[in-house]
Amino acid sequence: MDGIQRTNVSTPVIGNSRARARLKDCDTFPKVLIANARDFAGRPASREKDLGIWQTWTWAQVLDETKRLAAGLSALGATRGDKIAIVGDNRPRLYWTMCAAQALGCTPVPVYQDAVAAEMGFVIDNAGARFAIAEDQEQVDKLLQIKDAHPGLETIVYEDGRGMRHYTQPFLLSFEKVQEMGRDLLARDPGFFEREVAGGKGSDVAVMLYTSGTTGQPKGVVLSHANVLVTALNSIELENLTENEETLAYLPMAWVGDHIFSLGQAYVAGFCVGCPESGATVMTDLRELGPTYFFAPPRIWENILTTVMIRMEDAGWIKRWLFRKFMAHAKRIGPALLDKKPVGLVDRLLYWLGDLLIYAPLRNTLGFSRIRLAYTAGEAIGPDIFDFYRSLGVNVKQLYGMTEAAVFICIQPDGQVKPDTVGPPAPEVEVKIAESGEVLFKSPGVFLAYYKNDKATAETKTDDGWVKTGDAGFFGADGHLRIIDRAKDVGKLADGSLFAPKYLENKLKFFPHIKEAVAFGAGRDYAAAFINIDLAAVGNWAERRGIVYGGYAELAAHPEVYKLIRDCIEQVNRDLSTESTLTGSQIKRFLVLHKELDADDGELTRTRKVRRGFVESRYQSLVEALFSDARRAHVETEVVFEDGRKGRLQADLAIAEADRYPHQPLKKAS
Amino acid sequence: MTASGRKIGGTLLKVDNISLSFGGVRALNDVSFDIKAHEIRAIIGPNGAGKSSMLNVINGFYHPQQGTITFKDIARTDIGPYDAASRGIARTFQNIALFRGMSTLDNIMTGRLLKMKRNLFWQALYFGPARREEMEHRAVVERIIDFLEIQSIRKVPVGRLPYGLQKRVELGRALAMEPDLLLLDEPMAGMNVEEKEDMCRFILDVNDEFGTTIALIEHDMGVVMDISDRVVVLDYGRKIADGTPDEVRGNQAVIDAYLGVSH
Amino acid sequence: MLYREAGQFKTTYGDDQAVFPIRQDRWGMAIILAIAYVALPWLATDYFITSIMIPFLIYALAAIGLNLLTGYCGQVSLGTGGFMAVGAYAAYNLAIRVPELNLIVIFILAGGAAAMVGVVFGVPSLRIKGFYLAVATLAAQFFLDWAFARIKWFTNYTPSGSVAAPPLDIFGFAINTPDRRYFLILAIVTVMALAAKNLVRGRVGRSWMAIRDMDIAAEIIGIRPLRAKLSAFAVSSFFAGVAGALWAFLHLGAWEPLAFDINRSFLLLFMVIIGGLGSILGCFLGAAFILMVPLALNQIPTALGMPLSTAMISHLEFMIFGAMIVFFLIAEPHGLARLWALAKEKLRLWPFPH
Amino acid sequence: MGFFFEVLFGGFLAGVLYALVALGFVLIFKASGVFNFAQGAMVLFAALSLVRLMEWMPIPIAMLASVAIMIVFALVVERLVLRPLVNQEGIILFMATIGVSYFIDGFGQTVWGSDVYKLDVGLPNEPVIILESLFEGGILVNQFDLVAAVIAGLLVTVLAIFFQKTRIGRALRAVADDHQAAQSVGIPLRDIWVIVWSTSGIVALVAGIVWGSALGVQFSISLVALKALPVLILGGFTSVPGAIVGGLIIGAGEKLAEVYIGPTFGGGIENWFAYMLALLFLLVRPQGLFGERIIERV
Repeated sequence: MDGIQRTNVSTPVIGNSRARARLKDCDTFPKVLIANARDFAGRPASREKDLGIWQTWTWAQVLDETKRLAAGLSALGATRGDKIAIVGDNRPRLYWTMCAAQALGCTPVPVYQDAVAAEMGFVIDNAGARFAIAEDQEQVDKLLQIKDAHPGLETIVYEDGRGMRHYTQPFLLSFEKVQEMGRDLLARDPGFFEREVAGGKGSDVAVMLYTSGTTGQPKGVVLSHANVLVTALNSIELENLTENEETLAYLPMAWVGDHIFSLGQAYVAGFCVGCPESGATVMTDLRELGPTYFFAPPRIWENILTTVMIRMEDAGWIKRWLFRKFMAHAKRIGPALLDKKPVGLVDRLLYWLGDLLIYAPLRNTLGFSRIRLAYTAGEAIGPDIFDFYRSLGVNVKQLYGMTEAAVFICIQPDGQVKPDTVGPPAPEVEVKIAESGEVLFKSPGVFLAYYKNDKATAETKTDDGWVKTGDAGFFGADGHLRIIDRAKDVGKLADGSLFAPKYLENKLKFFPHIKEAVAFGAGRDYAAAFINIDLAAVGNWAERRGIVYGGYAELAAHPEVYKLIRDCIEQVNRDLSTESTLTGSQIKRFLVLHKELDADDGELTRTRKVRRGFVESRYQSLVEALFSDARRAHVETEVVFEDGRKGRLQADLAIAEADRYPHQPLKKAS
Repeated sequence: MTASGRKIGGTLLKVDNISLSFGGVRALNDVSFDIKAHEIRAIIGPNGAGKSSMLNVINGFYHPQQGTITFKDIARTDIGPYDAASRGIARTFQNIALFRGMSTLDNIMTGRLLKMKRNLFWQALYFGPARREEMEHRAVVERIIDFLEIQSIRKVPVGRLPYGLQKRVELGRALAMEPDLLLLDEPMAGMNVEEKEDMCRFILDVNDEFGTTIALIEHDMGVVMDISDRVVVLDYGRKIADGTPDEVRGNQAVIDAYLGVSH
Repeated sequence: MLYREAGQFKTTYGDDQAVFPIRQDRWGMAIILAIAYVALPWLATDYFITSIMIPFLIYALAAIGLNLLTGYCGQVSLGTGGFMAVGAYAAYNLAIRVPELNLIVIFILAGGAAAMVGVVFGVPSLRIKGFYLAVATLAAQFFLDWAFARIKWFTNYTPSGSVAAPPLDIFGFAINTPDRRYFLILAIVTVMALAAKNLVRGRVGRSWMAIRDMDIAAEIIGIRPLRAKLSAFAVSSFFAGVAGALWAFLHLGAWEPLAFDINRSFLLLFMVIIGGLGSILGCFLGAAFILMVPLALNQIPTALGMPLSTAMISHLEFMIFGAMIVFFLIAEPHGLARLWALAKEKLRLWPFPH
Repeated sequence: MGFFFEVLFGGFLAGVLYALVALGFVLIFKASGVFNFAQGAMVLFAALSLVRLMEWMPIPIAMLASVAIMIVFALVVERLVLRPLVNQEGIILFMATIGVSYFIDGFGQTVWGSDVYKLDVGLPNEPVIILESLFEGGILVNQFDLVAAVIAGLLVTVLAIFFQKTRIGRALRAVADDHQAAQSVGIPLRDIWVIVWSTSGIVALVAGIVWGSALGVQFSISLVALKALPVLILGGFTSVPGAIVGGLIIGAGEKLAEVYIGPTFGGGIENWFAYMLALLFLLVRPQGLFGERIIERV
């Protein structure tokens, strides 16, 4: 292994290149808007569920609204280079504001709408925003709180006038008022908008998106029109997205994904973006709108699946039986059908029947009937969850991206979708893996800089144009990138091969019987793990087998449970054996902990993430035993009971060994 | 907590020497007071003081034996509910009086009936004028639904709604009439603290945003003192006090009435 | 299960308040209409057309009339048969006395005559409610029965009291075959059912329902009970009148007052209760049900080789109708239409239970 | 003059028959708030039962058996109709009794047959001339009518005593005033319903005997009994004396109208005259002659 794996991709254009031809003279989004108003004048551009129906604006109307808004902002004094903060939920008018700002050569700075006043203050201050466009009274109140401390913020415009009657501050204006001012300006100077737009060019700053760093203050990622435009064009061509798509914009506008999906791609492809009535009605609105293109992070996919399971529990036995039988069939056949692989006639017929009775109605009730393309990204998704949607016929795919890349780094192409990869590099993206295992990329979407933070920019962008993602990953034989962990958490075994504890733990945690896992191995000869069983799942399993147990500790120590866990671990090992990079980190020895890791004892964070260092020192004796020949280990720890009393807990734990497998590269396409 | 931007106007409604009796029972005895435009006027008093009867007289349900009601400068002794409604008086009831077989939307749409003009023929034809009219009024009703934050129950039959929401729908129906005077008969009866707070907010918002004059009966003294501009106190069908919440609070007759001093 | 509503979102209030806002329902309706207008006349026998489809459609029309009054406005009426008779005799008199009148005009005027009579008998509804009113409408029934039997002018002094419709034509097109009669009736019923639906979803319908649900609150929002109730009586009787004219002219051909006696009124009430109070669809379901019972009593035992006597069938009919009324009032006061609505709700949520 | 009184008398006596049916309505309405449209059908059913049972057994036993049948009928109605519909609106119960009415019409004729049966329980049926001293030629009446009047009078007296003097009777009156109050006194509502439906079943039997003897037992009894409805409107739904007085007024009114006004209209106006009379009366005094005033509160 040479340590560096590089994949250069200049993917042939799969979809039609109509968009590229159509927009060949457009290098900024306001220019794209003008082209859309010409090409798609009567087609829907924005929707919003409001006052009981989906209020709809065509591209021509959006251009008109944007013109007046831009002129209005200009009348208020906005000029080239100004920053305009945008604060609120997904609303058509706020999206228009972005383009209006861009038309004037200003930079829109969307701010997370749930940020508290202080966080908002930091962004406004850092960006030096002179204007803020706020959704409603709630956001205005927050802005007013910080206004005195940030006198650079001169004007606040509110979109929804409800409750604003008694706000008499002169610097507060309604959206309508601004547009009215714009109309007056346009009446005097009809060519104003076009002239302003013509002054923009592709290298201008299009947007600033603040990323919440894990450490320190957020950093403003500066993206140019070219960044967003080119990645958007490439991606819509790859996925063949056209003006016929319908999407629902419900993720924060300040997040790069929403910016690319709901603005970048929507403008370039000319499709329609719907905004839900409110955060609480997203699921109903989703069902009504029935998007053809949809994004959700794994958390949401999982929530929807859980809801499905819970609702099915209440169904009558016929429905439950049908659901069970057909879902089992779908699991076997569905993904293959979606990938257009050959499937037997009987299976096809059964799937068709299942589609009639279960899959299609299910997709319908969830609002997925029309989905052609869906993405999941951000973190690993459980294979069960992923498979569930694919077997239903929902074409959900993995995506790897980040703000600094204007999203797209890797995309799974149709027909090559799997739960544990993020796919090969996206069009025009180059990816390489550094010696340390860190993933680096080069692409047309590479950001210009972190705003007012040259140090961070220099740390992230190498001199020869590569960007460090901070993630560790490797390419499988199939050419797909697999992300294993944050780069800083990845270690090496004594023999120098890669050891990614989080990757192992995630793989283990996808088994329903395993609630928590802690893997050790950095600097050791082999990998080993603590396992926490899931009491509900294992308890159920034990009951069905007639295994009697007195409590958690007794169940955890049961030899049958050890066998069960060993099976899980060996399966993970078999998986790992197919990956040349990770085959060395197969788990050799493990034990099942006698107690659940608990935030009260400091073993987990409050968000239920394992505090590795703490666990390692607390269970020092057990870790040592894992890396010795001992068959058993003794442990004694102090615990806090629910009533706050402290006590000591001791146990004798068995240490088991799992089989490891020789490296066996996966054969292509099976 | 009178909102700052609100201007109290001239007299909107004046009742003079109203007396009402059922059989031999005197419900109201020579009661006079006035309601000024844009104010929130509370009518309070112990049980059986004649508060509801007063509202029923104002909106034409009961016909007083004596006295006049002057609304928008026109004095009448005896009006019917239809006249009251068409001249701009709307009300809600102590015991919710919604149309239980209809959805929230339809209930509020009924508030627009007086403003809808198309006759049977056009209605039966539907397409054309009747449909246009229907859509116009739907748009108005949707603003009220939005205002009262009841979007999610738009198509739910009101019979299935919890009590607090039903009260809100009833308020919505009254608002749909775009009344000049809104009579609220115990708008917060039977509500929990949170629902009361919501309702208070809506009442103040209505008064504030639409400038609607409100006369309300309420038992919760805290609420009355908080939101009303002026309070009239009835006891045994007679007016015993009239003034700002502070004036009324200190009035000996009122204290006696509420403590149940015998007459 | 068959519903695919995702993506059927509404961008205008017009779409949102359409009669069939769901695409699948529109398809279903289109299929039903295609069967009624194309397949049936083409495939069905004359017996099926004349003995089943024609009475079914006319019953449904009369039931819509009664349902507007009872189901939507809450005023129980036992006089529908009488109002049908008004329509029938008005049409007869117009046809023989003003022969140049177009048949459609005759039907409309017949409905108008019934509407006027309906308004007269609706006047008591201002003072009385519920079963008091029901008894008052019985008065209408008996009075009208009597009037058409005894006032000879109405029957053009025919000695037997039985009258026959003159030969019918529309715009020179003779209505003389079962299919032609069927088409005429079908067209009228389609138009009038749509008109009824339009009425009940608009201002008028809401004022009726407001009166039905709570008359006091209705008054408060400015509904005048007099107008609302009388308009319900008028419209209801108009429908009944047209149905009566159709029944006489196109179904019976020749008839006597007994054709519109109190039993007809009861049958219509049963249709409305079993079909569903406050539902236009229910009128069709109820009419179909009431027609099907005697047919089934006739056919099934015969098919099983033990035919029933006519008297027996009639008695069994009484028992079944009576039992069904009680059953529906207890189990599902909103009738077959509600059962369909519940089933539809299930289908829309399928595979979830709620 | 004598003719007038003959007509009047005839009317009164028909009125007594109406009153007998109306009495059954009033009983049930008072105790359960149910407007029992099936009362007419019950009259037919009771009469049919009796007349067919008399073919098998002596009259007294047949009568007892018929009483038993009416009690069973009351039990069934309570269990299958009233109990499931408790707390429903009056109009729903009214429509339910229309269903009951249809059912027993069909059931009675299925079980007992649908011919016209002659009922003879030994009531005298000779014409007599009374009040000869007052009018020249006296007034020709039927003995049978007189007997019927006596029976009706007796029945009313018995019922009056039953309501006033017995514990159950008082309970029934309590129920009529206030269901909740009655229940708190400790009287099971269901028992009361059974009792009151049984009682009106027996009243129906008596009415059936009288009517059947006069007209023969046949289906039309069920329809003629609808005449009791205007009687109720006139007399008030809750008043026993009202039922009697109303019956007399209606009976006399329609006979007089038929004789004196009828011919101008082609006759047969007695079919609707009673209704019209009641309707006009309704407009003036909706609660009836003896009914309690309905007060609507907001």
